[in-house]
Amino acid sequence: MITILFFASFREQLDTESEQMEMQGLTDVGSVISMLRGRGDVWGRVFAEGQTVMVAVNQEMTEESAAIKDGDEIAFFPPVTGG
Amino acid sequence: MITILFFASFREQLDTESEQMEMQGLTDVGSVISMLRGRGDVWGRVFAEGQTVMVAVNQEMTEESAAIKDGDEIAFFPPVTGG
Amino acid sequence: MNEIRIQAEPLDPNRELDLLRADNPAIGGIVSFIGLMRDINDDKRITTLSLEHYPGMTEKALERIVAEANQRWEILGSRVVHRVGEMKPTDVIVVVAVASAHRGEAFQACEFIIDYLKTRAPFWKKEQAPEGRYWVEARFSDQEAEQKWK
Amino acid sequence: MNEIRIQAEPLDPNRELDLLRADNPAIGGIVSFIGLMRDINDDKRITTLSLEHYPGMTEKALERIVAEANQRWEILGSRVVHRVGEMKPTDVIVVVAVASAHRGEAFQACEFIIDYLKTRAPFWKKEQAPEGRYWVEARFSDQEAEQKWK
Repeated sequence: MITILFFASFREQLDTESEQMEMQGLTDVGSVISMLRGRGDVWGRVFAEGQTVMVAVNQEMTEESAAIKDGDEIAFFPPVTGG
Repeated sequence: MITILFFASFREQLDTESEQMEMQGLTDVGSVISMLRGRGDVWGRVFAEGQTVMVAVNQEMTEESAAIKDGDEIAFFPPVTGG
Repeated sequence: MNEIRIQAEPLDPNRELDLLRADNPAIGGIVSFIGLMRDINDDKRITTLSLEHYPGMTEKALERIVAEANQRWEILGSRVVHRVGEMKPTDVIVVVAVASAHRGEAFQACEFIIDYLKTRAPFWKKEQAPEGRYWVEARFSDQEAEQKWK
Repeated sequence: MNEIRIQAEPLDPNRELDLLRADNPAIGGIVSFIGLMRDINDDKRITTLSLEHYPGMTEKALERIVAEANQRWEILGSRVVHRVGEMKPTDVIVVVAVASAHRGEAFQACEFIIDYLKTRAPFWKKEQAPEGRYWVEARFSDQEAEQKWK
């Protein structure tokens, strides 16, 4: 199982704060993004090619190419705007 | 008449806070320094060639070459150490 | 010595500075940045700001930034406190304060921490204006500010 | 909007920051430098610090520095307050605080003002240590700090 989190405008647009799913076929962050994009509709738009999507695995900022493993917490969010 | 002021270690070493004198022959800051140095003793040491002497004329930092005129306030002091 | 805190309660910068100062008589200088909610942004009048964050990751991101500042500069203490939740114009959003023996290092470390916080700590601002509510866009100038430390 | 003050009374940095902040809801950030009396300098334990200044010239020098900072950067307000007379370790010697809409300018202007104050404003420190009383020597590092703004 992996946990996927969405923050800020992503959370609002997708109307989803978090979800859990089996690893089946997912190997890296990029494969998770493809799976989410494949849901179409608003998911397709948020995760469209060329959109700026930031990702953290287990609360560390990382890249699309990062491998994932069972138990990981994967978070997607737009560029940060604190401070 | 010109007014000459001394601050910090200069004031202490010379045991003088201020003095007033006629312009007679004094034309620029350098001539005032030469005159003070000419007094010898501790004056000679404070204003010795090669000593760092800062000078302000009418409360503006300036150089040895600055001209002076009647009524000016000329202050001598060591490098500043505030803040 | 390096305090990092996220809070929903109003943030009092004076208290943070007092605590940092009380720490150590070897402190020669404290440089601080206080980030305030402005009443106008991009020509819109802002009435309320909502700040969302990613609990857990935020603290980790800030700890990493402060640790890097401590590696780069000789620091005697620091405090990074960020507010979340709803706030009003003139409210304090963030305080970054750095103490050192000599001022140059405190200036560098303080600016480094706030520059990195702006691009690497997971906070998001949503503004309420008469025109509606919208998420604040990331600024290119913040990306540039981060680059100068590379 | 640009306060410059010399005072013999204890200096409260919080009050200065509060006053600067209360000025204007367009302020997005305040950068401040608080200079504190250290208990040790060049390995000597300092018990008392006496600060002498040149009344009249000091204010003029600070006004000129702050005016130059206003020319170089977009500033919404500033406060420069320096204490004179006798003080004890951990006492506040100086506060420089600068407000702006965007943080980069406040950082630059604040550091510029304290760097120039250190080399151009007529203040002199005398320290009391168990070994005796002596005038503080000017630091070469302060000359270098000034150079970076040329």
